[in-house]
Amino acid sequence: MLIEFSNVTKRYPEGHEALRDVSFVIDKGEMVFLTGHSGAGKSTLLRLVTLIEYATRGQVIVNGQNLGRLKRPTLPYYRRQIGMVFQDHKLLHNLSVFDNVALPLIVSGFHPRDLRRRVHAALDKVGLLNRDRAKPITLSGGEQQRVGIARAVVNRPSLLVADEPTGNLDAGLSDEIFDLFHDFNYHGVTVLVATHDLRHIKRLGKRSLTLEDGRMIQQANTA
Amino acid sequence: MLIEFSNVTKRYPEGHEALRDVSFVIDKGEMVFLTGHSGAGKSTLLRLVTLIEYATRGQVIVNGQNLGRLKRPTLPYYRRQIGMVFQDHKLLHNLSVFDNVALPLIVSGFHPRDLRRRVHAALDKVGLLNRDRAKPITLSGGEQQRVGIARAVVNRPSLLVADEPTGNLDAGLSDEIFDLFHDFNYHGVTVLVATHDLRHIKRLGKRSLTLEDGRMIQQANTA
Amino acid sequence: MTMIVWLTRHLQTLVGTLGDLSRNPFSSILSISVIGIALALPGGMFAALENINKFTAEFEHGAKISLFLSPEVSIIHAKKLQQSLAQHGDIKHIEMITPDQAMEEFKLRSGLKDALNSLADNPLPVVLLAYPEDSVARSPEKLSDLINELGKLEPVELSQFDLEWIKRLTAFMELANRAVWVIAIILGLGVFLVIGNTIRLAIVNRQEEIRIIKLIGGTDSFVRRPFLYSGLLQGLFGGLLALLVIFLLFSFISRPASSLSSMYGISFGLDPLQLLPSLILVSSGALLGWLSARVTVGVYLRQFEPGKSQL
Amino acid sequence: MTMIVWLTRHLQTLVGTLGDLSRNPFSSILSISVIGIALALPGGMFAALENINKFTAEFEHGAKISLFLSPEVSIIHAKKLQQSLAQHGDIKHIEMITPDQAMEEFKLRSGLKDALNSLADNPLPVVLLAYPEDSVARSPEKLSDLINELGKLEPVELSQFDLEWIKRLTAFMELANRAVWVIAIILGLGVFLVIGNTIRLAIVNRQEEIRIIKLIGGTDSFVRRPFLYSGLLQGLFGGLLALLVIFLLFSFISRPASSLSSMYGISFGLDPLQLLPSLILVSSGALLGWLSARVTVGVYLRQFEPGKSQL
Ligand SMILES: Nc1ncnc2c1ncn2[C@@H]1O[C@H](COP(=O)(O)OP(=O)(O)OP(=O)(O)O)[C@@H](O)[C@H]1O
Ligand SMILES: Nc1ncnc2c1ncn2[C@@H]1O[C@H](COP(=O)(O)OP(=O)(O)OP(=O)(O)O)[C@@H](O)[C@H]1O
Ligand SMILES: [Mg+2]
Ligand SMILES: [Mg+2]
Repeated sequence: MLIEFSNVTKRYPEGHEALRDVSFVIDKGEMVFLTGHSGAGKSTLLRLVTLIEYATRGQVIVNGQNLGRLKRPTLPYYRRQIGMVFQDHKLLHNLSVFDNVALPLIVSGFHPRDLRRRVHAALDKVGLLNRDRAKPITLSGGEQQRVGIARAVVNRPSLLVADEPTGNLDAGLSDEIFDLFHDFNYHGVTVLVATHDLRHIKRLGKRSLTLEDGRMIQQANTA
Repeated sequence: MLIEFSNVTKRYPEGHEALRDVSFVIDKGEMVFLTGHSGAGKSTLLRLVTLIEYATRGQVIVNGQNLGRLKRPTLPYYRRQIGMVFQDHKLLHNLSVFDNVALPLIVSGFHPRDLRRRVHAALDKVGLLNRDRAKPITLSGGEQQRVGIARAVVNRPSLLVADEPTGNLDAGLSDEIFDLFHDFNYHGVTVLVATHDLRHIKRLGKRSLTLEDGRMIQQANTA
Repeated sequence: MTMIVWLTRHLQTLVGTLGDLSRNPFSSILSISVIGIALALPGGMFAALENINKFTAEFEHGAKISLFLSPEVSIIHAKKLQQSLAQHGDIKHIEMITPDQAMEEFKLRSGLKDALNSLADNPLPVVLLAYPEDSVARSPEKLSDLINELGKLEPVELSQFDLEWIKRLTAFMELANRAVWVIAIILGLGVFLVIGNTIRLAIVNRQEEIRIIKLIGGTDSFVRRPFLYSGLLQGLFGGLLALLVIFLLFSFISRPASSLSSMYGISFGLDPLQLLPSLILVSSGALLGWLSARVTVGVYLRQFEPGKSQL
Repeated sequence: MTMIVWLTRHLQTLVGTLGDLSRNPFSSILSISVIGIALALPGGMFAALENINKFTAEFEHGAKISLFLSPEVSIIHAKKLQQSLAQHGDIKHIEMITPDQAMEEFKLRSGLKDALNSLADNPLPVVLLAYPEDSVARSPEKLSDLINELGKLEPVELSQFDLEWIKRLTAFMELANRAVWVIAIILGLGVFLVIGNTIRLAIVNRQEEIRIIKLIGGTDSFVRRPFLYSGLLQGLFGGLLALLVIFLLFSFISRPASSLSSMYGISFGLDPLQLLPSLILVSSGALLGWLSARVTVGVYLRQFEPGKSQL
């Protein structure tokens, strides 16, 4: 999917300008990192792509669709194309790990027959196949984060958006997760990841966008 | 405060042994790092120190007090001596940043007169003095984590326990936070920090405990 | 989406909701009790009103017009009049009281036995008691028409009816009716509020869950479904509980009620709700549950629109 | 902790809870309405019972014993008896009906004017009407003792009282009393459940908050305090609302009720609740609120003990 920001400003109701006049393009099938200090506006930028928030000024265009003009009832169908990994995991605590990962499939009316296989494949990729019956609350912080990653990739989205996916993981695991994203990207998925970990950016040699106080200060390939 | 684990095993109700036969001593005024892979048992160990969980076998002794024998009504007073930083921040979302940080003081009946000064001092240390009236939900992930840190240090605890305090922070900020902990330690506070970030362990030259699948495999000074 | 998938989904939600309710027995019992009690009261009131109607019908059944004939009318003449009036469309049944019978009863009732024994002559006339048809007895106008008509008959000296009693009954019924309606409306509102409140708190409680489901592409109807089932089931169980409460209440009250009515010389057993009203009660519980869940979820779903959900 | 700090804390919690309630007007109004309605019903029932008691007291006020004197007793003699009986401790008031007055009334009542006119002699005796003291009228035993005592007086031929009516009234009161108590108990339980349920859901909703406060060293009483205030305030406002509902209900019903009672020849205005019962209603609302908050918080606080709080 192609993502295009033109002069986007986001001001929160409390009066804080989290993004100021941001413009960039991400091509279909590209993998891009988003960096910047704490409070720079990384999460806010991702929220505009996933339509958790609307831009205050400027246009956000995803796959030719101007998100500001997206009709309300089509919003769920738009979101089903996107896999999202959140900074705070956002798991359902009353469901098992299996059900959490299955949720995007259930929600989109996936046939129950193939569901089991798909969920197990996703859990296997993050190394949690043996914990599928556990409740999220009984997992460690890093394990929960991996469940969130499995959920994001289970329905093979065409865009993957991740917000600090490895903040709570040790170096080895975090390499594996980034390699997983890289692999998805290799198979045609557009990937957009916010991270502090400059090490991965160097390692994978992808383009990175850098924010500072809501302004886009760099769009170069820092590899 | 002196922390002493003797042959401690922690088994969760679901049957998982998160800690196996762990023994170590942390001296009063020491600063110690706790490392290990995701799911190794770091958070579990900290939960035993803060009495969020009881040990299944073995003894946990803090300041000469056997935690397994602590009387229920004295638990709040025990916890007031400890500053805790959590992996998932644990802020109250209906209170402002100021009130969140003031909470430990309010809870322990601190005189309102000096409260303001203390809270502002703590917020200043984490660089969020100007956001004191904001609601936590309007802060970025890293900002929330810093509020959690300010809350942990506001009532000048004699033991500081932190679980991945810098998972969502960039390198610069995370250095500042660790320097802050170091400073507390310098003034006599015992500090116990779980982290993946081996860089800080090297940088500060403190002792580190390493867990692997619930076992303590190393207690050396890795600096 | 095929029919099978659709059906499977609904069944899963239903079973899942039942499971949720049974996994939290304490809270489910609490909510259902509250709804049950709130439903039991208008239901019980309605049953009480039905019984009062039945009770007054018994009275109407005993309504009679006394026709005092002129003293000169003989018993034979009176018998003929009785037979002809028995054909009258508005009269169900007619009885005769001879002067001797009347005097005996009068002596008994007045307690003036000795005084009246000293009377040489029986001064009392023949009396005919005409029992009007139920339809007539129920309408004060028709009744007074009939009384007038009978009073104009030649041998009748006086046609009399205890209209006062009918008036009292009517006034009492009006009072009871008003009270029942006022209370029923208040309580109906109460049920709506209770269920709405329960669902509202369930939503507040599951805000995070709703938010997440919407983030991963769940439609509004997907989010709504479990709440609607939960409202429906709570209302349904509340309705059943209400039925039980009403039956218990009636069995508790029926002894004193029947001893009261036997004093009016009426054999009268309390009826609890019939089948149809019972069904209506239970299904209106379910409907109210569904409806208030629908309204509440509708109000709350708006909070999860883009730009409003603070994440 | 000094007194000042302690007081400040409580005041802050009180103000904070009020603030919470007013910040969520929709949900507060919902909860308070439910509690108000649930409280209004037993309160209203109680007021109704009070009014029924007043109503029957009016009847007791009119209770009278008829003393039929022997035919040979003269009016002068009867007057003496009247004066001596007026001193009797159980008799409030005594009246005399002469044979002529009795005949006139009898003619009017019976509709046998012509027939009775033909009587040469007035066969009716002098009648004394004795109104018993209220305390006597209220007790069937004392009443029948008095009737027997009066019946044994020499000039009295017959002492009669409409005991049947008293029996009916007693039976009716028994019925009403039972119904009111049953309903009041059910609804009292309802209030308890409603408030408990509201608090329970508030706690579930604030689980995370409670957990955090306990983690940073908050005592149980610190955690409990806002919930207790919230229960208390909700119960209090619910009680006030109940009072309002009762007043409205009574003003709605008072017209038909007074027209009904005027038919019994009694001037009878409906009284809503008096000051004391009103205060009791409101304060029992507050108490119930506090109590059910206490119980519910107690049950839930146990979840946050070490080893149970999964963090
Ligand atoms: N819902 C909100 N309402 C008001 N202000 C907000 C809201 N969310 C974020 N902000 C503010 O907008 C700015 C950018 O926040 P954002 O979450 O995008 O930062 P970030 O780059 O993701 O930081 P971090 O690395 O710490 O997660 C911050 O100053 C934050 O306080
Ligand atoms: N409440 C619980 N019930 C059951 N099992 C649990 C519970 N909490 C943790 N565990 C399990 O115990 C093990 C240790 O968990 P712990 O949270 O201590 O790991 P950790 O070292 O903190 O990992 P991370 O770095 O990912 O946070 C994990 O396998 C986890 O799944
Ligand atoms: Mg962020
Ligand atoms: Mg952990």
